[in-house]
Amino acid sequence: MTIKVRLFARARDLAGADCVEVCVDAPATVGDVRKALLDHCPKLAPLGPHLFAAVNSSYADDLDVIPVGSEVAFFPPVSGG
Amino acid sequence: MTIKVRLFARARDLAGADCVEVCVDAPATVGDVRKALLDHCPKLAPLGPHLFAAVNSSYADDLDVIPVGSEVAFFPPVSGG
Amino acid sequence: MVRLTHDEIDYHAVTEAVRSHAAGAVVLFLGTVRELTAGRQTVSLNYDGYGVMATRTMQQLEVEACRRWPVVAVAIVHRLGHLALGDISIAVAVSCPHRKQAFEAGQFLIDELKRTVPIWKQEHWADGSTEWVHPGTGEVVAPATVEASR
Amino acid sequence: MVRLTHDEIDYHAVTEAVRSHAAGAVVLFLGTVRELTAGRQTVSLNYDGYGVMATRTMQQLEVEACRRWPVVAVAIVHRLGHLALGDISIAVAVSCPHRKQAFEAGQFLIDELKRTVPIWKQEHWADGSTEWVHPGTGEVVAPATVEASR
Repeated sequence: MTIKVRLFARARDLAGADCVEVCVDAPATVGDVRKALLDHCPKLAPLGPHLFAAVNSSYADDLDVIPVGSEVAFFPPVSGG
Repeated sequence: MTIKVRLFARARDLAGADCVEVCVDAPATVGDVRKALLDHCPKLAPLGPHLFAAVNSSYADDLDVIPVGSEVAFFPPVSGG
Repeated sequence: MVRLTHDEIDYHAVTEAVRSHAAGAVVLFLGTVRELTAGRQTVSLNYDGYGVMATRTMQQLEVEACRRWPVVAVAIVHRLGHLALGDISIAVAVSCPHRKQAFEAGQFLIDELKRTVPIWKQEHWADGSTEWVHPGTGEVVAPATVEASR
Repeated sequence: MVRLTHDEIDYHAVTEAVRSHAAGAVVLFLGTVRELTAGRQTVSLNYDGYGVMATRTMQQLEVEACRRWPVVAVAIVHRLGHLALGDISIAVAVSCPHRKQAFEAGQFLIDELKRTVPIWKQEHWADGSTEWVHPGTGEVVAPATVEASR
């Protein structure tokens, strides 16, 4: 299945896009999408292990399965405030 | 010598005055003035041991000697803020 | 900057007084007149102060805070006189480079102010009685109005 | 009440939103754009946020603060976009019956917000470079402008 991945901050800058599409076998975990994302955007490699994942606006682990129709995002450590 | 003693809050209410004059032998300590004050205003007795003293706008102990011309004040525990 | 006032406290001005390009954190504390204390209902408060000593003591607290933390600026305004429910009795603002410092300095200033600055609060309870608040004197209820009428 | 905005933060409104007769203490925290960080000079900042998740995460923090302390009200506004020196990036206001609770709840909210809410700061340094701040990534200097020109 195709999953749209939203990117933020330096991850977006490195990828050159705020959203990329990756293909993974269903059912896919967050880890599957992370691997597909890094294959698709090799420039994200320096941030790879530091990227947090969110599924439907909640932090998610690499083992979490992504429900169909979810919004998926990857982003580097936060620095708001 | 005669010393003017400023009173505040419930001490002022009990004494019925915001300032009283007491007579003490010079050189007088804060303790001397406290004793003279309580003799002069028996109604202050319930607050007596709880009254703080200040000489020239600084907290003072009963053993402190009061310089001539000082401003002396007695008041109950504070509750500002 | 420390100040006593009988007017409403403009906490926006108090806060602006400490803002700076050198500070990344501003903490403002407001004390406001609360309606309920241990189940009793307040209708208003009266604050009395020993003006010259209160100002001097607040200035000493400002100096001490600046000695303990990398404070950029401090502003403290305490109101005296009659206050209605919800009114602001005190505003303490402090700015520091970082937030932990600002929280610590702000809490120090209000804690020490309540412990040492010669200002007194008189409760006006809903039952019509009044009572000076003098912690530790053991006079849990000390209705000055009753006293005065004896 | 939590909110993201691209406009200047009206911290007076944020503070008024938490004032109450039930509260004796209000703590307001402001994060402001500081000029110097470890000796480097900032000329401006840019904040990016994952809006829907940031709002949701801030709402969860409000709920958690209300669970841990007797909070009367919480108001949080975070600014996004371009900020000049001295501008307010965040305002957190909390009211409680007593001051210790308000300080603790306020510090919890800003500490957790900085740890978990998906918002990112980009430094615009005086030397013309820009740098996303991503703690722990080991990219001490990550000039996106240089990257983009390769």
